[in-house]
Amino acid sequence: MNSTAQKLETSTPIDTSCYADVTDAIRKEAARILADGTVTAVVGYKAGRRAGTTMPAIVTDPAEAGGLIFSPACVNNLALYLTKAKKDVVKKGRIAIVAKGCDMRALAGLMGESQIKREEIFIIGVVCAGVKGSGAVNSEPLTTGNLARKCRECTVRTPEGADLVAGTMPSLPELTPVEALEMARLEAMTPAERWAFWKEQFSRCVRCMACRQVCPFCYCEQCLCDKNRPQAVESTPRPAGNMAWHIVRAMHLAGRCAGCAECERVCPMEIPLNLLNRKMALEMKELYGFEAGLAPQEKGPLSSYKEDDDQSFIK
Amino acid sequence: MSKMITEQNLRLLIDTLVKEGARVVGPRQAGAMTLYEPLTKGDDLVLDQLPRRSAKEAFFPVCETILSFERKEGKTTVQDVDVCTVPETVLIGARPCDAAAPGILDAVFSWDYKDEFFLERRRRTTIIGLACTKADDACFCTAVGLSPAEMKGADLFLTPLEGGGYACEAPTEKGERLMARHPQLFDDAGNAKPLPLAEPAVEKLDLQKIKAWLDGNFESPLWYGIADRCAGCGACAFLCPACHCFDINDEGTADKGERRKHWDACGFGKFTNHASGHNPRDIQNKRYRNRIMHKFKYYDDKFGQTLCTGCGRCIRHCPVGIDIYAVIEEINKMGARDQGPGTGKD
Amino acid sequence: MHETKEKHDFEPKIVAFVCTWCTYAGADLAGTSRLHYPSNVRVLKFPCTGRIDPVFILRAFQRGADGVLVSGCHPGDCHYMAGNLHARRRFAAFRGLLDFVGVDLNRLQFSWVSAAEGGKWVEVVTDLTERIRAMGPMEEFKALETEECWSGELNSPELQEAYNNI
Amino acid sequence: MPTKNLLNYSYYPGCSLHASAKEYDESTKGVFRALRIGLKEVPDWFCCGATPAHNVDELLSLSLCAKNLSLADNVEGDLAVACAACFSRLKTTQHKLAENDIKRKQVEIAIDGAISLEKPVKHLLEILAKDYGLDRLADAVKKPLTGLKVATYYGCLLTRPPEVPELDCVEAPTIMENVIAATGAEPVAWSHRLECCGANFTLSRPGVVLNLSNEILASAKRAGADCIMVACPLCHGNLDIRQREIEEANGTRYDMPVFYMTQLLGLAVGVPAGKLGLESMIVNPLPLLREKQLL
Amino acid sequence: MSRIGVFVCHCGENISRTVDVERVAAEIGKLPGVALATDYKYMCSDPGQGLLKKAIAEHRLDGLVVAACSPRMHEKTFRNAAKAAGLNPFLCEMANIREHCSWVHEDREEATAKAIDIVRLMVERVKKDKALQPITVPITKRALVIGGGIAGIQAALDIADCGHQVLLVEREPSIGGHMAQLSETFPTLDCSQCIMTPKMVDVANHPNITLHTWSEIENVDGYIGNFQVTIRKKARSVDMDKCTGCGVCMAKCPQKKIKSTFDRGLGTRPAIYVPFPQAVPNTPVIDRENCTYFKSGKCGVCAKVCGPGAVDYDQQDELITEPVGAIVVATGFELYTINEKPKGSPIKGYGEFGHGTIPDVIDGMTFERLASASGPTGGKILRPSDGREPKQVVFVQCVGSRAREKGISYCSKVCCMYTAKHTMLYKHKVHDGQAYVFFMDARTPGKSYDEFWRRAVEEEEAVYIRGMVSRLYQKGDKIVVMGSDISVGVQVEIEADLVVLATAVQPRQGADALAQKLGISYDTYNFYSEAHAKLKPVECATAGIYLAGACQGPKDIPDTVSQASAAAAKVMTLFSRDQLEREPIVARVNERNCVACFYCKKVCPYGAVEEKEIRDRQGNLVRVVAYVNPGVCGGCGTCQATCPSKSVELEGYTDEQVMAMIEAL
Repeated sequence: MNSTAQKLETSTPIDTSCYADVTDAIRKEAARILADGTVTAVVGYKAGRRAGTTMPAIVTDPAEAGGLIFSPACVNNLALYLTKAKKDVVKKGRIAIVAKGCDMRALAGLMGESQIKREEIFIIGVVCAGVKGSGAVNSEPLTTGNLARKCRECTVRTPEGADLVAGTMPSLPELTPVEALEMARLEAMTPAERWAFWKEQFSRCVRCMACRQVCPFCYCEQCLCDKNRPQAVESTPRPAGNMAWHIVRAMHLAGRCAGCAECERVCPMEIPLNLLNRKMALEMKELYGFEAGLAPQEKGPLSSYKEDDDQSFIK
Repeated sequence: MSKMITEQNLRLLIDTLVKEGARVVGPRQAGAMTLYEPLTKGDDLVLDQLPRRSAKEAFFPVCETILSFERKEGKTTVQDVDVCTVPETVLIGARPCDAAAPGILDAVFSWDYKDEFFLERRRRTTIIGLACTKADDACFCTAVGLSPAEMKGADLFLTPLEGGGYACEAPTEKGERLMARHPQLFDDAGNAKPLPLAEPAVEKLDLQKIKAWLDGNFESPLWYGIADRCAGCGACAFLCPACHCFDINDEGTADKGERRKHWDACGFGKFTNHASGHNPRDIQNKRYRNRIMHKFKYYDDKFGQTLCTGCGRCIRHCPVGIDIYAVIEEINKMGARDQGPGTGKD
Repeated sequence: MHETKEKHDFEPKIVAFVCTWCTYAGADLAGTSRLHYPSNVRVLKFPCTGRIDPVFILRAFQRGADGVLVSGCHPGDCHYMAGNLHARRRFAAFRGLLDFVGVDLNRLQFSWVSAAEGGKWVEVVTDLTERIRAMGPMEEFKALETEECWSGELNSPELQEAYNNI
Repeated sequence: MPTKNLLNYSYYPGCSLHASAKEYDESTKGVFRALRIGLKEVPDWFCCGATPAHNVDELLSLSLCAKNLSLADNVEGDLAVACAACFSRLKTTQHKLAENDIKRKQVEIAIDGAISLEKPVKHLLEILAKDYGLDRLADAVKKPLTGLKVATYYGCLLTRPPEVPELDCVEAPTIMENVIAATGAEPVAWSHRLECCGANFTLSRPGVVLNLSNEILASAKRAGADCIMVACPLCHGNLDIRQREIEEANGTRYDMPVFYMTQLLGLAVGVPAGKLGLESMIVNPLPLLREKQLL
Repeated sequence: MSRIGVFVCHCGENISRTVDVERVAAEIGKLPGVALATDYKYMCSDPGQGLLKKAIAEHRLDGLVVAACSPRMHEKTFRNAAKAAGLNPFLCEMANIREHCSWVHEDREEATAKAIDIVRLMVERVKKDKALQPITVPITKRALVIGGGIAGIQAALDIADCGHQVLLVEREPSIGGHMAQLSETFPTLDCSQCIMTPKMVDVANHPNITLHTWSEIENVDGYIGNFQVTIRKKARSVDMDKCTGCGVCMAKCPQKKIKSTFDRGLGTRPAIYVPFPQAVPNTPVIDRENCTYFKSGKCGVCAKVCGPGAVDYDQQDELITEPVGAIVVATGFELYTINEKPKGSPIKGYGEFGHGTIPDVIDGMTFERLASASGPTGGKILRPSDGREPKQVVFVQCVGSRAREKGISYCSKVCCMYTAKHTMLYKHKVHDGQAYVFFMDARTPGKSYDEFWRRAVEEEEAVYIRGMVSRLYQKGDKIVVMGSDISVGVQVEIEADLVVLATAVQPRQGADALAQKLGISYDTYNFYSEAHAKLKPVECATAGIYLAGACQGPKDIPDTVSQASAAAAKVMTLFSRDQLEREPIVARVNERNCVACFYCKKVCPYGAVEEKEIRDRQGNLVRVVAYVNPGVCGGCGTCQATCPSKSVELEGYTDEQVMAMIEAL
C-alpha cells in the first residue's frame, strides 16, 4: 500500500536463482547439524503468512529444518538473536546462524566484544545477491530498483570464515551507489542546512526504539538512554531528546557498527539512520584506518590509540 | 437526501476551515510517507495511502506537556496546562480503521480517571472518514468486524465516486453541523456510482471465540515461542490506532521544568519493571501475550470492545515480521476446536 | 592603567571540561600570575580528559552552553599515561558526528594546556569567548528544547505563519 | 615448461640504447624473444632528461618523465626499462608526483594533459628475476655459463635512493647475482659492486672517472672475476670504453671484459652470439668466451 | 533534602576585593538544600576551620562547599577539618573563586556573578557526593627481582639488607649479566669483575635472598602487594644441592668446542659448563642441545666422574609459584647486530658493513672480551680471523643508534664513553697501534666523563674523525673503511686491521612478552615505560612494579645502580606499611548492568580490570562481568567514558555528580 521505494530510472531484474540453492543447502545443513547434535538450535528465516515475506525463525527440531528459506526478503540481521539482548531466546549449547556477509561483520564485531565465542556458534554463511529495500512490494521480484541501499555497495556478498558457505554468486547487473550519493549530498551542505535536515528527520522520531532493539551492538541490558539517575538523554519523544538520542546512539556505535543498516530498515518513520553510522565509519576509516570486517579485532578504533593520531583539531 | 462533495470542494473545505481558525488534521506528505498532520491548505491533503502513524495522535499526541513548574526566589509554582486551549479540530481523511479507534478509546480515557486532554480533544473534533478503495496484504479490518465502508467513529463519511468526488454521509450530528456550516461546498448526490471498495483478503474471525480461548489459556504453550523473535521495540504499539499506554516524565532542571505524558509500549522490556528490579513480564513472550490479551480480552472484559481495528500497521512495520493476524487466526482456529462439537479437549 | 571595559550585547555561556592535573592547574597558574580573561567560562574539573564523556558536551549544549572547551594534558604528559590519547580519538570522532548533524564546530574547542601554560589558558579562553561572542548565541539546541513533535499544538510559529498566509 | 601466462611489456629503451649502447638494446630484445616475453617499444618516446635535467630544472625533469609515462600508457603491459638512469628518473618522477599534489598540478600544466602514475615501471632485472622467475630462467638456459666468474656491478642508480626503486635491498642487493647464477655462471663476492663509477663526469672531469672506475676494476680483479656485468650504459661506458685509459693512467692491466647483463644472458639462453653486439665491445670478450668454451 | 554548609572565604582581600562575598553567600543561601551559607575572612585559618567544624555539628551538615582558593591548595585542609568534625571528607568540596575568579577578573559585578555560578555548581555536585572510605590493600612483604645483572643485584641487595625476603630470578646459569663481561669500566678504568664479583657473592650468601638462576618468569597474577608469580626453573641436569662446584665434569667433558656465548663466540666451553669461572652459583648446567649424551644417548662421562653424583640427566623443568608484594624488573639490554634483520622487522641491518660477514668487524662487547684479562685471549687484543695483533683499529660509533633510516632513532648513551675507553685500552695494550674513531658527536655528560674522553683524544692519541662510515669491505687481510670527515669535508679511507662497531643498546629479545605477562607498557622499541618520565622514573604504571637499569632505556653502570637503588627504595617504602591505603577515587563496576564487552579492560592503562565470574549458590556460572581491582586502579575514569552502558563509575566523579553540575549550568 505504501510504496516509498527509491525508484531508480532503470530497473533491471537481478538473477535470484541462487536463493533456491541456498535454501536447499541451509535446509540440508540445518537438518544435519540438529540431528547429529552439532548444534541445539538454528537461527534462520522462514516464510511469513503474506506471500513474499519472511521472518526470523529459531528451529530446534531437525524435522522443522525444511521450513527454513533464503530469499530476497530475508532482510533481518539474525546476529541479534545471539546477543545478551535476546538471551531468553537462545537455548544453551552451540547455536547455528544463517548469516549474510553483512550479518557476519556483526558476528565478528560481537566476537571482538566478547559477546560470542566463535566455537560456540556454527555459521551457515550464505552468498547473497542482495535483499529488498524499504518500500519494495512483497510480490515483485528483486530488481536493481527495489534492492536495499546497503546491497548496492556490498563488498561481502560471499562471506568468508563461515563453517559452511551456501550457494554460488550469480553475476549481478551494475549497481550504482545511492547512499554514498546521499552522503555526499549531506556533506556538501552547510552545517545549518545539515542541522535543518536532521532536525526535520528526527522530529518524526517517536522513540519506538526499533533502531536500538534490532541493533546487534545495542545489547546493553541497561541502556544509558533509559537511565534517569542521571538522565543523560530525555526519554520523551520531543525534538530535544530525539536529537540527543540519535547523537548518542551514533557515538556509541562509532567504531563498532558493522554496517548492516538494520536500524534504518526498521525505522517506521523512515529516518535515514545509517547515514549517521556510515559517517562514523568513514571517520574511523579516515582517521584510524579502521573498517568493520569479517575477522574479529581485539580492539576497536575508540578503545585504542596511537601516539601520532591526528590532533590537528586540538589547539 | 444524500450529498456529495467534489475533490476541489473538499480541498476548498479545508482552506475554509483553516481560515475560520479551525485546526484541520489530515494525511499530509512527510518525506516518503504520509502522516496525520495539521494541514495549512487543501492541497496538503494526500489521500492515496494509509498514513504511517494512526489518527490517534489527533487526540493522544506522541508527547504532551501536562504541567510546568518553576522555582523563583526559593518558591516553586506549578502551572497546569489548560485543556480549554485545545482548538476546534477537523480530522479529515481518516480511514475506517483509524476513524473507529478514538471511539473505542473513549472508554478507557473516561473510566476511573477522566483524561481531559484526550476527552476535550474528542469533544472538539469532527472526524471525516473515508472509505477504502485499496487494501494490501496486511489489511485485516474485516477480520475484526470492521470494513472498508465502516462508518463507525466518523462524523462525516466520504465514499469515493467513479469519475471523482465523494459521496457524503453524516452519521452524527457533528457531521451534519459541519455540512450545514458550508452548504455551498456540498452538492446533491447524482447517480455516480461509488468506486468498488477493497475487501482485505482475510477471513472474518469470531472475536468472541478468540476471547473465550484467551480466557482459559493464559499459560498456553502458544505463548512460549510465539514472540521469541520479537525485538522488544514499540513500533507496533506506536503505529497502532488503539494502543494507548503512556508514561509520565518530569523534565527540565531543578529551577524550571515540565511534566510530560508520552507514548509507551508494552513491548518494552522496562514497561513493567518494578523499582525492586523484579519484572513480572520478564521475557518478550510474556510481553507479547499481554499485547494480545489486552487487545482481545482485557479491554473486552472491561469495556466490551476489541482494541484492534485491523489497520495492519503493526504487521507491515514489525522489524521481525510478527503478524498479529496470523496469531489471532491461529487462536481463532484453536478456539473453534475447543468449542466445536466433539472436537473439544475431552 | 585600566582599559575601559567594553560592554558586549551578547555574553556567551562557555563551559570548560578540564583535567585536574594539567589544564586545571594551568588555569590556577593564570590566577596566581594575575592574568586576566573574560569571565564567561565555567570550569568543570575531571581527573583526566579520558573521563570526559561526549554526552557531557552534548548535555552542556542542551543546557544552554554557547561554546564548549575540552582541555587536558599534552600527549605524553597524561598523569594516567594515555587518558588524553583515548580522549583525542573519542573527540575526533565526536566532532565528526556533530559536524555531520550540523553543529558549527567553531563552538567546540579542544586544547592541550599544561600546568605551566597559564598564558595559553588565557589565550584559549579569550579566543573562544571572542569567537563565540561574534557568532552569537547557540540557538540550535535551545530551540529544540522549546519545540514539540507534532502534538496538536497550533501555536508553533511556522504553522502560525502558514495560516496567516492563506 | 611451466605454463605461465604470457608476459608482455611496454619498452622504454632510452637514448643510449639507440646510440652508444646499441648492443644492450639488441641483446635485450634477443633475450626477451628467446624467453618469449613480449616487448613493445613505446611509440614516440623521448629522452628522460637523464642526469642533467633534474640538476638544472626539477619541473623539466619531472615533466619529461611524466610525458613519457603517459605515452607508455598507450602500450599494454608494465613498462620495461633497461638503462639504470632512465629507470631511476622514471621511478623518481612517479614517486615525487604521487607524493606532492602541487608538483603534480604543475607538471599537468606543463605537459598539458593528465598524468598517470599507475603503470609499474620495472627494470629488466626485476622482470627477469621476479616476473619471469629465477627458476624459469634457469630452465630456459641452453648453454650454462659454467666456470665464468662474473663481478656483478650495480652502480649507484639501480637501488638508490632506497625509497624509490624498490628493486632490492639498498646496501646489500643480490638480484644481479641471483640472475647470473641462474645461468650457471659464478658471481664473485667483491667489495665495489655499489660504488660509483664516476658516471657522467666522464665528459666533464675524466680524472675522477679514471680514479673511481680504476677502484672498481681493481676490486673485481682482486676478487678473481673474469668479467664484469653491468645493467647501465653509463657504467658500461666508463668501465669498458675508458678501460684502456684507466690502465694507462694507473699503470696496470686489467683486460676485463664488461658485459651488459643481457649479453651474458643471451649467450646462456641461446641467442646467437652474432646477435649480441659482442663485436662492439672495446675490451674484446672473445678470448675469454673462447677460453671458457662459451662460443 | 540535603543540609549543605557553604563557606565563602574572603582570603583577606584576595577574593573580596573583586567578589562581593556577602552577596555570594546570600544568593547561595537561597538554594534548596543549603542549610547555611556564610562568609569569613580566612577560612583556612584555625578560627576559620573551627567555624566550619562548629557549623557541621550545629547545623547537622551533610555536605560542605568551601568557596575559596584552588582545591589544589587547600582541599586536603578542609577535608581533614570535615573529617575531624565527623563528616566524611569526600562530602566536602571546594569552589575555586580565587584562582579561577577573583584573580583573573576585574569587574566586580561579573566576578561576583561568576563566583555565584561556581559555588552553585559545587553545591549541586555535593548533593550527589557519596561518603567514600579509603581503600586498604594488604601487602606481602616479599619482593621479586627479575634479572641478575648489576641492576637486579643492587636492587636485591638493598631490599634484602632492609630485612625483606627477595627472590632473584636470572635467565642465564649465573648472575652477573653484562657487567661481568666487561673488562674495565669508565671513567675510572677499574676492573669490572673486581667490583662485580664481590656483589655476586654477597647475593649468594645473603640470608634474605633466594636465587633462581637458569629460570624464567612463566606467569604473573595479582596486583600491588599481592602478586602470584610462577617461575620456570629450567632443568639444569645438575642437582644444585649435591654439586660441590669442583669442576671435574667440565674438565672431563669430551665435547669442548662449543662457542662460548659469554665470550661472544671467541672462546669455547664444554657441554657441561659454567659461563665464566666466577659464576654464581658455581653449579654447572648441561647444554642439552650440544651434549653428546642428550644427542645420541651415549657418553655420560660427566655423571661417571661426578663424585657426589650430582649430574641428573632426567631432571625436568620445574614450575614454582611464589607470593610477592612488589616486583623489580631489571632485564637489561642486548646489543644490536648488523646482520640482515628478519623481514617485517622495522629495524634494518647494515648491508654496507657486510651484514656481519667480515670476521674482523666486531662489536663493542666482543672487544670487551678481547680486552678482558680473563677473556679468551687473556687480555691480548688479537684479531678473531687470524689471531694477529691489529695495528690499525677503527672504532665506529652510532651503529644503529641515532639512525632513523635503520629503524632506531634514540641515542644509546654509553657508546661515546666506552669507545673512548676502548681506544685507551687498545693503546695500553698495543703501544704502536693507532685507533681511529668515527663519531657524530661526543656525548660525555657525567661526572669526570668529559675529562675521560679528552684524555683518550689528547693523551692516548686516538684519532677522532667526525663523520660516518659509508662502507666496510674486506681487501686482502685488511678491512677498508670508507667514510667522510665532515669537519674538513673530505672522504677518507682507512685500511684497518680490526673494526669495532659501537652498536645500539636494545631491550632484550622477548622483553615485550615479559611485559605482557607483567601487564606493564613498553615503547615502540620494547623498552619498558616508566609511569612518568620526570617524576616517576622508576615506577611502572602498573602499581607495585618498578624498573631498574637498561630495560627502561640505555644507561651506564652508575645510572643503573642509582635506578636500582631507587627502585629498591620504592619497594621498601611500600613494605614499610602493613597495608596500602589510598584515595578511594577508583572505578567500580555495577555488576547488574555490566554486559561484559570489556571495553573498560581494553582502555585501562593500569590493567586494573579483570573478568569476574558470578556464580549461583550451586556454583553454576551465571554471568561474567568486569571487575576493577581497587588496589590497581589509577582513577583516570577512561573506562567510564568508554563503557557503553555506563556500568562502571569512577567514585568521586560519577555521572550523577557531573550531570548535576551540567544541569545547573
